[in-house]
Amino acid sequence: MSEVQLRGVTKSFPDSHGGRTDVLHGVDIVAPEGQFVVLLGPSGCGKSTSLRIIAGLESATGGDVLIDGQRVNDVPAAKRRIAMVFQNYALYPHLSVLENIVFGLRVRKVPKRQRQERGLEAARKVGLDPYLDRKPSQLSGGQRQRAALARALVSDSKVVLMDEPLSNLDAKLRHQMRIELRNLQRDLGLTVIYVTHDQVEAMTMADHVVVMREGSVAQAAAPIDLYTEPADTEVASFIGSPPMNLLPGTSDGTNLRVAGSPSPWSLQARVPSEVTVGIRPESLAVDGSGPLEFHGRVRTSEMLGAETLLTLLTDTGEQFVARIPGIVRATEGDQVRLTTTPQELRFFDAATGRALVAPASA
Amino acid sequence: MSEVQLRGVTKSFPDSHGGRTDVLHGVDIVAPEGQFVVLLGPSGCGKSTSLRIIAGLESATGGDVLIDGQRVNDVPAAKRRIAMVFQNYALYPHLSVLENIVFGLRVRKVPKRQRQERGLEAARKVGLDPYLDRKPSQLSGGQRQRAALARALVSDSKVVLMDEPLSNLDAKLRHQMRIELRNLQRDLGLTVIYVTHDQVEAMTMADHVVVMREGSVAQAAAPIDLYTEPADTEVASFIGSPPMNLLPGTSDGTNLRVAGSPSPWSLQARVPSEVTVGIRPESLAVDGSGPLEFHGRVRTSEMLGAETLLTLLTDTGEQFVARIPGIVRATEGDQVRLTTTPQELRFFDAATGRALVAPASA
Amino acid sequence: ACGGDDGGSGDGTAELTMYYPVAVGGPLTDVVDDLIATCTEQHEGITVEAVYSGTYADTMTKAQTASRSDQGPDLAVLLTTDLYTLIDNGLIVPLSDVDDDLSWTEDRFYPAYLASGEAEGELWSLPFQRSTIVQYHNKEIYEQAGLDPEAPPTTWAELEEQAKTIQDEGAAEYGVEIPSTQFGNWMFQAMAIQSGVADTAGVDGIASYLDDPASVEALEWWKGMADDGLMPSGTTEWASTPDDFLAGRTGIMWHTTGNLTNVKSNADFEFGVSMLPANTQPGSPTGGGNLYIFDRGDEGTREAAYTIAQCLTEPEMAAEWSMESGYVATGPEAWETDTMAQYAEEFPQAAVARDQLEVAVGETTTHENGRVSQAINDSIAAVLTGQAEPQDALTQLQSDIDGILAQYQG
Amino acid sequence: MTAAIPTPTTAPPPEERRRRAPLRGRLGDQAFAWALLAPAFVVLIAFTHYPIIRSAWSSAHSRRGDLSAVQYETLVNDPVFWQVLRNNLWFALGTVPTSMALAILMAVWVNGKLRGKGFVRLAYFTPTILPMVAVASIWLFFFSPGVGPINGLLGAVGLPTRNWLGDPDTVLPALMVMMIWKQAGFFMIFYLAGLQNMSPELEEASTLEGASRWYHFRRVTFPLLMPTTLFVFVVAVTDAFKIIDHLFIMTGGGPNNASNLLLFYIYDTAFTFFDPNYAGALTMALVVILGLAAVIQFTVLERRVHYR
Amino acid sequence: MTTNVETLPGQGGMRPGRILETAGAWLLGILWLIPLVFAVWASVHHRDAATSFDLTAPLTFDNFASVWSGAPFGRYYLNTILLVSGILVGQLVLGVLAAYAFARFRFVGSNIAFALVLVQLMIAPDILISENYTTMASLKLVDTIPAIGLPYIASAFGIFLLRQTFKSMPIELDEAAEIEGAGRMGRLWRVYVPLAKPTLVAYGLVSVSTHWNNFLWPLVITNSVNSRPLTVGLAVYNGTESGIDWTLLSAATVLVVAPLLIAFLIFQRQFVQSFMRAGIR
Ligand SMILES: Nc1ncnc2c1ncn2[C@@H]1O[C@H](COP(=O)(O)OP(=O)(O)OP(=O)(O)O)[C@@H](O)[C@H]1O
Ligand SMILES: Nc1ncnc2c1ncn2[C@@H]1O[C@H](COP(=O)(O)OP(=O)(O)OP(=O)(O)O)[C@@H](O)[C@H]1O
Ligand SMILES: [Mg+2]
Ligand SMILES: [Mg+2]
Repeated sequence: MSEVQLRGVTKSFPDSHGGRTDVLHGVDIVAPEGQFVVLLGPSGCGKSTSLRIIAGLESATGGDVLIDGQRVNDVPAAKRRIAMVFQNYALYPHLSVLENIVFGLRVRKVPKRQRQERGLEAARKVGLDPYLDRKPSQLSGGQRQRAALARALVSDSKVVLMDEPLSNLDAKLRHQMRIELRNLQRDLGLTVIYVTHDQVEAMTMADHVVVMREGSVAQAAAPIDLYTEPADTEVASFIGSPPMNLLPGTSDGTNLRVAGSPSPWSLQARVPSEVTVGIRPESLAVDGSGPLEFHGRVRTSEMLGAETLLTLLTDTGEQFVARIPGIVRATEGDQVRLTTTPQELRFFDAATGRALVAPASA
Repeated sequence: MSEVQLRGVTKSFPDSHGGRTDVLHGVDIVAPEGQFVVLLGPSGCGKSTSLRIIAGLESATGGDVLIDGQRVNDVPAAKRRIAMVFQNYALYPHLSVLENIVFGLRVRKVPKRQRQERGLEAARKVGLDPYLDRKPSQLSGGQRQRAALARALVSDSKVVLMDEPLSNLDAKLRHQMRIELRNLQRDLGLTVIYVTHDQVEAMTMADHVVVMREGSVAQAAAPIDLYTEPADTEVASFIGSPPMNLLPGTSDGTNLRVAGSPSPWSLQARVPSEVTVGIRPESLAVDGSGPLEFHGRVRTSEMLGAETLLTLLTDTGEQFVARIPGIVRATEGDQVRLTTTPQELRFFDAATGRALVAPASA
Repeated sequence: ACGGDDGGSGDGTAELTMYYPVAVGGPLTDVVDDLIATCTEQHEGITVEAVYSGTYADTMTKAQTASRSDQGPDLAVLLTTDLYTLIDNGLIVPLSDVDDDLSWTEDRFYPAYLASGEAEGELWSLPFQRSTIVQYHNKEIYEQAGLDPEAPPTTWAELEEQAKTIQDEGAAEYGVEIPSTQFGNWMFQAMAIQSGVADTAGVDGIASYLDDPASVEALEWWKGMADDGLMPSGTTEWASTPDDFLAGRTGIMWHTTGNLTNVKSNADFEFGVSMLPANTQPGSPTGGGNLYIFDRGDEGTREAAYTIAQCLTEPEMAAEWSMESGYVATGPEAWETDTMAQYAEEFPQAAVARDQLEVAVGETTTHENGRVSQAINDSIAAVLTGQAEPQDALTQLQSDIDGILAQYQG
Repeated sequence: MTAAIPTPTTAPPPEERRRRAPLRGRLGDQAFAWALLAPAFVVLIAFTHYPIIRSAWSSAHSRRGDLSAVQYETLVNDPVFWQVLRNNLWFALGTVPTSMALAILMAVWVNGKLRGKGFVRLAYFTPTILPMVAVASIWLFFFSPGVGPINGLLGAVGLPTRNWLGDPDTVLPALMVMMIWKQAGFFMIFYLAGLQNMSPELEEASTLEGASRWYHFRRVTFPLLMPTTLFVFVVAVTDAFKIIDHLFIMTGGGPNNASNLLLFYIYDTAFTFFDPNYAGALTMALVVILGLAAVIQFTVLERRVHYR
Repeated sequence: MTTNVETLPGQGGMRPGRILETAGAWLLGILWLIPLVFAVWASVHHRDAATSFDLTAPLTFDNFASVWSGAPFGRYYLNTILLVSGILVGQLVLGVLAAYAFARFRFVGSNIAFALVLVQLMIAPDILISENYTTMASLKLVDTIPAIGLPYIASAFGIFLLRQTFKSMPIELDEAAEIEGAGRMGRLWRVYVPLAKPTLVAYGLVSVSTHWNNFLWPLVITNSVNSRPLTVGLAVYNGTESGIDWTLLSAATVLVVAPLLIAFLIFQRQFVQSFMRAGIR
């Protein structure tokens, strides 16, 4: 009862010079019923615009918006029965937190008792119960965001759109909310389309991730597939923090030379002569036993607590990042040797950046 | 020339019933000249309020605000020469991006040419150069945030306050901006006070982290010390994502029984009879060789790409999280054994939650 | 009466609406209500809704507007100067339509008052709240200036002389004030009469005296007094002139008799009232409002309205109205009533206006009265403010007026 | 008739509004919008448009009732009309900018942290509360050359006194002063409401940038108040042509038309001269003048107004 | 003044600029108040003292007594209150609806419709009284309170003002409500109207003041005490043939405006509470 689909949706805004700016160039997104779909992509790529088109707040310049197979391009937002958490909250300044939360219920004439109950419950879920009487102006940033979230949670809508709903919350709360949201979504069978910049959110919550790029979809896949099999170098470098290291390589058919690596690696599959080799930072180990190795000097070392990020400069001038578990106390200039295994390598066409299917392993 | 200090600052807001809500209860923060200080803490703990008091936008109900040792409580904001990135941007809706950025320079009558140049440079730094003529309403959320950031960057102020300036940016851009900000701060010798919820930001950028909790300072330390030696259980569970596992333990002087662990561990130091034992998720290894072990069943497993989070339920009903490098394909119900080493353990007083100094290792 | 059909009928019952203005400050509405009540008691079957309708101008506006929608009054008190306008717009009926024998009016009203209700050989209205211009002087100031407080000026020359003395002695800021706004044309008419202009009232609604040499002389005299500083330069405001007088800023003022009550109750000094001074002859125009019978197309209401109008002008009523309002009682019979006689004795100033009626002339009443009086006022203002010379202004004025009235000529 | 507010041809295409307004050009919205307007339009048509058409109709007739352009001929040759028009333009020029500037100043003052602002606010607003007829009488007294306190004050400090309302040179400025007094507090109310809708964060941001209050006002507050300013400006200009109550009491348009204003002249023509046909022609002139003013105001200003 | 004014740093103390501004504001306030002060002064003095400003002059309430006895005040107040509240309700309802259409909908003919509305802003109803009287007469409404109010209940002024206000409102709030399922009227009622409160209050004050004091049309269209408002009842004191008695006029004015002044004092707090503060980001 609540599948959402964008089919070839384009959008252009008028710009100030009387021309038009194209913002979406044919976006296809499918959010099957009861699924949690995450939209991921660089700032300004069109995520919010896509959500707004689904919600009916913005009209698509071209293409179709379908809900349960019905074209709804001309259905007004109020009739689409979609809930939404706005990126900028859009709380009503004249209403208290509780009134903000139950606004939609009032609109739908839910009886007062029930309204109150459901509002309270939602407020409790997001930890706002001590602030029910406050006006939005008396809340902190994170509290406002939670109020906006609660407002979406109380609605009966089967489709919920969330635009970075946790961006202003601390890690602990965010973790809690992640679990809360995911449970709610499963329990109620909601179709959620969720915009986030947080990789952890994307990876842990999504059934399905849609990566957008400059107004179109770059890749849509299950989260782990996205991580392990990025469709191109751009997706590869967008997913993962720090992102995949991409190094130029040349092959003569049997051997692969990767920049920064002292010796050529033998190939067991065919790759074009010019390739880009991708290695995730966590696939590299210090002084490990993998058959493929790099030598370099430490440029910076960032200790994150649970792990340490080492940025290395190889003798050939390539720079890449390794993510080493635990605290590694390395100082700038230290010489290190990094190893990895062939299974961890990904190959991309050097010219187009496209992943090479069935990536050959050394 | 730009040390910032809060000394016993309290703040209360009038509430709607004519009473007052205490929001800060004696906050002490020192941001030495040229240092990068990060404020960390749960949503609503008073971070933004502290920044606003430093900026002079809010008056302290009690206590002193010092800049370079001078009490500035009564100096108006306009005279403090502090730049700030507001949590909600506060962009001027009628001005274009460029005009927004150079607003302060115009105020200070910087010549037009120079203004233009510096504005452009700042815009370029945050990647907004294609949008200079847009009005804020025509920008995406992340673009607005970057405009706000650029506005603070062009100012000549030696003290810069930033309230979650990167929260709406994607991981890649955020990484770039982190480096950009840090370099700028170093090059110009800025004193930066920076609010963030992002642990990575806190750990990588800060010279100094101040953890706040409900209107007071819980711990102030260098980032790595904070991670390794949290002052109490609350800080411990706030820092790190996922946070430190905290398990109740009892000691009889020589042996320590930790809930969820099948056998007692022998102690080499004195601990009170009731303790809380802290173990970071990344300190646990699956089937590892550490001398201390837990048995449990997998409850959930979250694959983040570079690592996998396993939530375990021990036979005794304790739940905790382990962070295992790489992709571990575990299904719910799998029986696993986790091990760790005594050095990784932290002990806290069970009653007060305070860290036990020179934490004894097993 | 509101609808056109529910008014009077042959059986002598009628519901009337009467509009009346209050042009002298104060709550006179009660007095009017009392007078009406007395009349309706006397004439059973007639009821009158007396509607207070603002100033004369407001009343005119209201009567016009309402009449166009056939909701107009049956009876109204309006300025005598609006006579031709009312006739031209077909709003009123001549009294001969209602009553064949109007001879009673000659006994009841002073001829000067009655005259201003006559046009085209018919009598159109009954004098009701009538006034004239008189001269007020402040006896205290006269004493201070060493003048005889009981000998106010009787000629223009005396006026100038006394005004000058008052000023020279520092007894008051101005010797005399003659207001020139609102009713400036009225004041000017008074001067023209005094200069010997024969027909200032206008014949058949045409005013032609304005470029008469005597008129020019009058205006020159007026302007001259202002130039000499005997009175304020520029125009003098009608409404605030009494205040200047009451505040002792001027020794003499010319103003309407309608102001008597006001001055009497508010002056904290002895004051005198006298006839206007003469140049070649004494004289003053009459003023104020008459009772008009409106044309509502119904014989019965017309008759009832006439009955009430008649009743309101009865000597006792006229006397009472005069004493309450300060207007001049409209006929000798009214002055002869006991109460009025007693009043005149206690307050002899009130009788001056009556005595002046001997030499009074009806006020200028023309077609297009609004335009014409506006034009006269403008010219007076132009001269007094130094924008034009009297001769030129009045010549121009007369030709303007001739233009306005051309369509009614002949 | 006022020309329709022109649709700027080079202005934003429909799409822009579409984004701003949740309105997608559906027929439903068309009908809905007109339904919203309907009640107001019934009243407007009945009590404004229809009477205006009637008076336009009568302006095309001579007084005898036959169709002719004689009224307009008279109008063009009527020196009073031209003088009145001139007066009115000066009057507008003298009152509109001053009262608007004062209004903003007042609004900023009473919106800020001013001691006793409750009192000051009331003081500014009292002219709006006082009925014009009463106020005009009071000002008549203030201006009166004899007893009037203005001359009293001038005299006390040794300045020359004048017959303010009796002198063609001073009567219009004197009326302007009164008009400004009457209007400034009235406009202040709307500026105050506008200021109340403004996010204080913007002021905070510019304070931090070191902007003075004046600078902030000039560069942020004022531009953001443009919707209010447009409103106040249009109202102020029309009011300058529309408010005549005081003339009835203070000058009657004199001396010699020196203070006569267009609407007062129309009123006189209609109700003192009883010449509805010529009044109709004058009314049309007024509508055309104000219509032109409105077109200019909207084309020049509406495009610069930043609404959100 | 609210008791909880938070003084910002550097604004608590009085700096010279501030002092100057405060002085300026007060000076202007006092200037602006003078006519009212004069009216109050004149209303409690005898006529001779009223214009002489002798501080020791004896006070008197005779003026009030004589004004009060001159007209059935209770009835006039009642009529006026009925009148202004009726007009206000009508203006608000019609104004809000029409302004919403102009501010948020794009429809064929919107520009022309708006121009037609503005026409009313320009043409004072006072010059249309003849035609409007005819209309009222044909509606059989002459001499009723509705007849006084009807021509004013669609106010171009109000429509224009509210249009400006609605247009300035953050569209996000409208969108949020639309998402929540609020229809077009629901949004108007629950979002636009509450957010426009400062403007509505301001407009209400102005509308009430205007119609409370309106004179000519009520005078023309009414005949009886049953429908006439205060101003008509009190116009007696503005008579001109005998000059103006400022004491009576002032007493009448004070009686007329006193309720308005009180209403202003009560309502001014309403539109000076910044509740929009930091609503959205
Ligand atoms: N005007 C106000 N009136 C009352 N309470 C307020 C007001 N402003 C903020 N608070 C409260 O003060 C506390 C601290 O707010 P602050 O904005 O400093 O939090 P924060 O640490 O920045 O939180 P976040 O991370 O969510 O932005 C919050 O609980 C908030 O509800
Ligand atoms: N009204 C508008 N006029 C012109 N361009 C616009 C308008 N609104 C948005 N854009 C542009 O459309 C693009 C997509 O915006 P959108 O808000 O969808 O981005 P986003 O993916 O949500 O980004 P973010 O993560 O920064 O929020 C941006 O480049 C933005 O500048
Ligand atoms: Mg977005
Ligand atoms: Mg905050």
